[in-house]
Amino acid sequence: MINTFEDREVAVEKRFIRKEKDIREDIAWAQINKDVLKSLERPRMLFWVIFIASLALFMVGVACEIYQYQTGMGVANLDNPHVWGLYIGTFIFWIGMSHSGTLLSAILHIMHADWRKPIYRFAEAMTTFSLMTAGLFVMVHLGRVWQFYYVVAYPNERWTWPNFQSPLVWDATAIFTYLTSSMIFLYIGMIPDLAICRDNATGFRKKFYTFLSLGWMGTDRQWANFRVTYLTVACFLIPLAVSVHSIVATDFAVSQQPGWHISSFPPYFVAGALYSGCAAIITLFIVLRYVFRFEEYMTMPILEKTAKLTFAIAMVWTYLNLVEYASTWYGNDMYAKQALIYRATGDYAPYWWMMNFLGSVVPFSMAFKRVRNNIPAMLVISILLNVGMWLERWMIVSPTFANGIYPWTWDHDQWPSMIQWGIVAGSFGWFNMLFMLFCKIFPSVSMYEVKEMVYHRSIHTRETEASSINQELAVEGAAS
Amino acid sequence: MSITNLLNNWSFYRNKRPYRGQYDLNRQYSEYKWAMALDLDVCTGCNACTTACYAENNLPVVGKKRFQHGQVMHWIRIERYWDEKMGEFPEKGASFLPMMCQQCEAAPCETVCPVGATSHTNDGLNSQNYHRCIGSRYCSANCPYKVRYFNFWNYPSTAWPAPLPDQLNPDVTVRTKGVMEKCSFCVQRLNEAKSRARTEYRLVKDGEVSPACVQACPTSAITFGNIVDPKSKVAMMWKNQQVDLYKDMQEKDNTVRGYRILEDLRPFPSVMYMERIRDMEA
Amino acid sequence: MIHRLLAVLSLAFFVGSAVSAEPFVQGGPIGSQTPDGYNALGPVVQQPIEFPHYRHARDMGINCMYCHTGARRGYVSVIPRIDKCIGCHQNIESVRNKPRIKKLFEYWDKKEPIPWKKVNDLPDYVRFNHERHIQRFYFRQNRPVREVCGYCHGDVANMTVDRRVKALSMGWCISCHQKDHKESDTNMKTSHGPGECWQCHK
Amino acid sequence: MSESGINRRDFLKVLGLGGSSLALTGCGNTDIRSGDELVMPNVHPEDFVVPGLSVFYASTCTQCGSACGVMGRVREGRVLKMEGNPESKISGGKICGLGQAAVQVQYNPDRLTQPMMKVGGSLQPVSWDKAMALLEEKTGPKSGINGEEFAFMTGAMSGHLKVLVENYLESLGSKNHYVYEALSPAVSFAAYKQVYGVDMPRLHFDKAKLIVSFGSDFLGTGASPVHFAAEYAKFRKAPRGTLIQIEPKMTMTGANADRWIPIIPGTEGVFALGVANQLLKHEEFAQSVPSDIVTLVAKYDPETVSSITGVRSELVGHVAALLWEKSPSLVISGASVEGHTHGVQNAVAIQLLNKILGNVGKTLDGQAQSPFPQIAPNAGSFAALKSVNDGMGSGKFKAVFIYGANPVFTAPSFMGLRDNLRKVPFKVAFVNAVDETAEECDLVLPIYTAVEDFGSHVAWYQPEGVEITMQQPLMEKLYSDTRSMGDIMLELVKQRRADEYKAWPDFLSYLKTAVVNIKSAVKYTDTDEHFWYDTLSHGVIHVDAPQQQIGSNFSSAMLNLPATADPQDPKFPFYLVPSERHYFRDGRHANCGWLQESPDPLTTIVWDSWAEIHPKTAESMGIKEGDYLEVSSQNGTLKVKAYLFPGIHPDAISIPLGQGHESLGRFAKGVGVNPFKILNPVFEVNTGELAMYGTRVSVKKTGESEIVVKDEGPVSTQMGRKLVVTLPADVAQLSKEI
Repeated sequence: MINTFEDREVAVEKRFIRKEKDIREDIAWAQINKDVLKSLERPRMLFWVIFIASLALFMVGVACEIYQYQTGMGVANLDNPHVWGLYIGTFIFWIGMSHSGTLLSAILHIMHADWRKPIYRFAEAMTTFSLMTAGLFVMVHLGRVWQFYYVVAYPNERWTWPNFQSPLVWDATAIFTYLTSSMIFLYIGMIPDLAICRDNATGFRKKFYTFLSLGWMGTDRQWANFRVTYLTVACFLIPLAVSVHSIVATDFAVSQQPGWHISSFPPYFVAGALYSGCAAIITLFIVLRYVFRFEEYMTMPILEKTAKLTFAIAMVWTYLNLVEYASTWYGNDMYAKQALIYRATGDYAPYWWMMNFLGSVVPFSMAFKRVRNNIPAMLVISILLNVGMWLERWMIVSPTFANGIYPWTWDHDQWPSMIQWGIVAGSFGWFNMLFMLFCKIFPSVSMYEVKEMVYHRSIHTRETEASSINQELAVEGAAS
Repeated sequence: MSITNLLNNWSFYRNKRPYRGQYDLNRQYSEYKWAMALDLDVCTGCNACTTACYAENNLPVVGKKRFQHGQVMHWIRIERYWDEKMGEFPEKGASFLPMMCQQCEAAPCETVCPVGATSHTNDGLNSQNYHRCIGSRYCSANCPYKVRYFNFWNYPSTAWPAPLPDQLNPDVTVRTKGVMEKCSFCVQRLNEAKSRARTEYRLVKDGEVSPACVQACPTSAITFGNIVDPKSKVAMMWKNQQVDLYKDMQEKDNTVRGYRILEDLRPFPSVMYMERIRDMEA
Repeated sequence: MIHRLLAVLSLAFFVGSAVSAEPFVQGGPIGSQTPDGYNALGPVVQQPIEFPHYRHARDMGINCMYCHTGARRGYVSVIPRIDKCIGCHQNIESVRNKPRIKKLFEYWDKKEPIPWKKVNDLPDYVRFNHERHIQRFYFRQNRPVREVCGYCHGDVANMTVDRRVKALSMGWCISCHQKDHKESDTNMKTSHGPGECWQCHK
Repeated sequence: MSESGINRRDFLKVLGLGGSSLALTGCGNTDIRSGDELVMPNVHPEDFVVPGLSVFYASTCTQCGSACGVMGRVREGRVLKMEGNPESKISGGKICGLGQAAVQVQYNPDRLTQPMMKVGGSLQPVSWDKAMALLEEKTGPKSGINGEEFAFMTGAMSGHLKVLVENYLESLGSKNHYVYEALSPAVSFAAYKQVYGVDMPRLHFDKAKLIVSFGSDFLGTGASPVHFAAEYAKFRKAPRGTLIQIEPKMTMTGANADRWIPIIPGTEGVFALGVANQLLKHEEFAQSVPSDIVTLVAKYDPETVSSITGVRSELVGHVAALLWEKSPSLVISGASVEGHTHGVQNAVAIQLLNKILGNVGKTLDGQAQSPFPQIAPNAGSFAALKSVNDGMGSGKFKAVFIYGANPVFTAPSFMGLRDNLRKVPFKVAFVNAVDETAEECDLVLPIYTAVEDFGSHVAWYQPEGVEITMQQPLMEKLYSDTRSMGDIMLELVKQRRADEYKAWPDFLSYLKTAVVNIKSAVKYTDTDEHFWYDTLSHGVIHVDAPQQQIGSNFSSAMLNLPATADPQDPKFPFYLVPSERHYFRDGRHANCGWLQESPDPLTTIVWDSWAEIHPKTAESMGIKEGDYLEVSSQNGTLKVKAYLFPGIHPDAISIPLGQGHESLGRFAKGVGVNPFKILNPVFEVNTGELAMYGTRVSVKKTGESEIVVKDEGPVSTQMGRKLVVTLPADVAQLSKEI
């Protein structure tokens, strides 16, 4: 029975604490700075383990690439006509990886989903670095990488131009644009935090951050311009993100090969991209949460929200996947149908079924709250999902070559050589290395936005609670 | 203009105007359009054409291991198929199919090359420029016949131990690692013949020039020529077999033997095959 | 068409590089003024015999193709065989004792080929057809031979030892091949050189 | 130009533009340069030699015995490619892959570049003077060697080199010229001789409406494959002839047949008699053969035939019916028929059909009679090898010369030829590359390849008239330390006949004199000089000679075939079919990369040997493709991969010849296995030839397995695609075609 003001305060507090929260509203802003800046200085030991491991892996990839460069593509054990292999598959994988960063930072930003704020920074970084990795694969794949600049449209003495009808040229353009703009987006979003770093840093770090923070003082005018710029770039980025992977899809969709010649490829690829990206975010979320002691900011509710998002996208992907099979089957084109049957029954059958299992069945485990709140489980699941998505890309590329239109040239024995595997592994090393470096050098949690979040949450929730209690009291008053 | 009107125009374009080269959709061949007619009934599968091609076009001998990996470089290959419904023994013999680049009019490889290393020439050939190629291998991925061959290894340094290089044909480049290559209808011979003809104020006469495979073939199963010239043997054979370069479905009576392979994919190949014949009473 | 458009656009963008791509830049590391006023783009080549082109082509007015017999009938414009030189020079007593001629006869007596150095040396994968150019410009359009050869070789008739004075690069070839030329003085029909890879690339 | 071809060589000097840097176009110079490359003018060339333009010289292909006229494309003094010579009636302007490979023989990286002498068990290089001195010492006049102690072993020979060789032997007082060909036509010659009185009749494939070929691979390995291929093309044009192939293992010809009938090896003759039995039922034919044959043939009713040959009985009547319908027809026999103890009888039985059907004189008549017996070809035989082997074994020979043959490789192991050869005190080999035989020799002399040398050839199968094909150098000799076989022979002859031969400084002049003598025979009216250069430039001399008259006498005595298929030996259940690959033959050209990499037409296997086994048999034995099999006869065992091949009789195993070299060069050494080695000592009774197909083998799985390297993919059918379409002959209207 509430009748005094104190009772009312207590009641409000009680209810308020019962609700589980994305983030504690009573963190002091100084505390936020302290926690995040700490990540730039003393991460857990695991950080160094991961970093060294990635570096080693990257070195393996470099060695393989040097060997391949010297000797020729033959060392990858590709053949005629099986001319594309893991390189292209992994290239698509990394492109896809890059999408969810934009999803979180740009799309959710526009939709004012504020739970994204603690985690969008590293997602955006992930975008940038996975795009860099994808770019590397284009180089690795080329037979004469030393001539790659022929793809660029530049005026030259020979009056020659790239072939603007080729999806590969579209690729080069789209990826480069996406890379640059997402880098800009990442940087712009960081400026206020860089200023914080500058204020807390000493020595050469101070110079470094001073240079990067572009004299950010936090004046109202700066904030106003900052908001506008940030929003604009975000809006610019969203169509890019969609276009990039659609174009990668056209690489396959415009060709005649069975299993590629499918008009539903662009949305299919985009969905797959968001899918693998979200899964990757969950993995890195958990890693960072532990390595940099971000338990306060990367909280379970946020993880759960991300998981739900992933689950939704997984369902979209599954649907489009089934659409692809169905259209192939009912389209009843002999070549395509044979290729589909070959995938399900031929040499690549195990990987194909594993792909379908990991991609379409495993995500259902995320339908359960228990699983969503279980960190080890989520770590394993998210990694499994990405394995599935990587397999999907490989299953798009290789079986078509192995069992294409022309029966005489079907594969004799084609299995990726150690060189190919080495370079693929190296790419993961390269990505992790860059990512870990980033988290060490830049604040991987957006401080200023977390502060906003905390502030809004506290004000907002207290107001709602208070008003509801007042209503109750009004009801009671009317009754008496 | 109505929708049907639009669609009609489109289908007209697709039927009558397959994509010809990168520059001009409406180009008609004025002087030359090289084409072949290949009689599968007299092809004995003896591989003379293949060896002739090795000799003429500086094809590397790749060796056993690389052959096993499917990295062989024969620009023209003889395929041997058994009949689908074969009993215990192949009583009707085997079917041999010489397969070389079909020099498609709507070549799937041309549109996808990022650097335009492969493009259509004024003679309707599908040119491959080794020095422009960067080895993205997209053309091979998109070729329905899989007649494009990629240099996976640095053959110039390995495939010709001295003094074998002395045999190499100076008119043909020796391809280095990382470039795509394919049958060229022996363009070096064609260019030489065209030049000779021009000097004499005429066009190349029928039978004046022929690719190495055609010249070697002991049974003369391959006929080569210029189908712009209606009196050339190959043009007459195409006409006689009711095969039209720009039709994808040849509606004709079943007694004529002419057909083009994988026509349904609409690449409009320049090589007409003539069906193998078997005496079913025998 | 789109190619043209983009060509123009990016030329507008990169004027600097476009200019530097112009084959006829003045100066350059090697090369002094040649008699015909061009900048010599190639180095001075030391030949076994300092062959005086000006003497033969300018003073004597000998047609280039009298010695370079391949030019009108093949890809290669042949370096004259030695018996060609001897054929005339054994009858020209006046210069018989000039040092260069002496050298020539030494080679002849030893029946040894003269190790000339190649001056206009295109990449090995390029097939330049002398026949077509000579046939078109010299035999059909009756332009003076020194002009016709000069298109690519410069005014050799004013040189002693030949020297490369033109870029001979792909863009330089194309700059001419893209222009429309009159077929002949009589008819107005124009045409330009072949513009496809396989004409020149082996 | 001056009179002798030696100067021809001078102006063929390799003075191209920059030599081989030009050959490796695209890999050498890749930018615009000045003064880096040399450009050397010819000193005093022919008028028609223009740098940058290729010149074609007519010559003769010596890769196999059919002596096709060819033309070599020469650029800057290097021969680049072989083409057919349109003026040659044999090649008709066409050429096979084996002929193309002549340039690879010429530029072979493993060629022998200088004389070698056995010193302490290994071959050491020596100078020519030393080598010739040794020859002089061992076989010269002072050596006191007599004719009986000397043997000259060559491959099949014809033309004026043969004359020289025989003159040399004569000067030695020796008759021991042993002409050995591992795959010689001796048996068929014998059969034809018996029946028609000629070695080889002229076969008109183009005239026949129906060809029934008993194991004759005339398209691949016949007497004159290129010519036969051309005739086959005519035969397939309207009115389209029908080809029936009856053989144990599908050959290339069988693959092109309208009907292919597998049969137990060696029983083809029985099948033929069975067909004859059916044909003689028609009274038109009844009178065609003597009565004793009729009675003999009567025994062979379809059921008997079927039980012996393993062919379904109705097929006998079927073939007979077709022969009855389609006339004129042509019935021929091939290696798989003749390689048996009763090979000649088989062949005769098959020729009997021609007799019955009255094809003799229609599709089969006499060749032209060569007016020049001394240069007529000697096709060689296995008997020659046997006698020379016995001679060597008994230690009769003090010196043996070997040219154009590789007996150590091709002789079956039971002969022990290698050891016998070692017993000979002085052995000389004239070779292009060191082969198994040369390795055993005391003196190995490097000679010109076919494209460097002069010569004249006469094929033993002549399409029309007699064609003497001239061989001339297509380029300057590649290695200064090699010599012309002709020059060497001339030198050897001069050891004893110096005064007779002093008119001729070298083989060229000798050949020229000899060829010019032919002038009258071809009614050439111009001067000798012109005739000589005409001959060289055309590459062939056509002599229209009278046709040989062919009789046809058959008697039942010629036809005593074994009553049943020879009994199955339980230890060796399989028939071994040592098949002849059309680009390998007896394996002398195995060291050409092009040939190694040119897929076998039927299996598409490269760079290897394999054992063809019928899928049914394989299944019953649990054999899969790529399994290593041990194929063993009484005389040895081969370890070879299995290839499941439907075109073979279930009781037969086929291993191709020509591979399994222990020497000869990098491309051939250690590739595959050599079936010659496991052949049994079974001989053809009439001729004493080795019965190549008479060997029985057993097959055992070793358990090891390896991928078979072939061009064919995992599937061997078209998978529903419209790649090769087959049209029934009655639907097709070839007559309307162009």
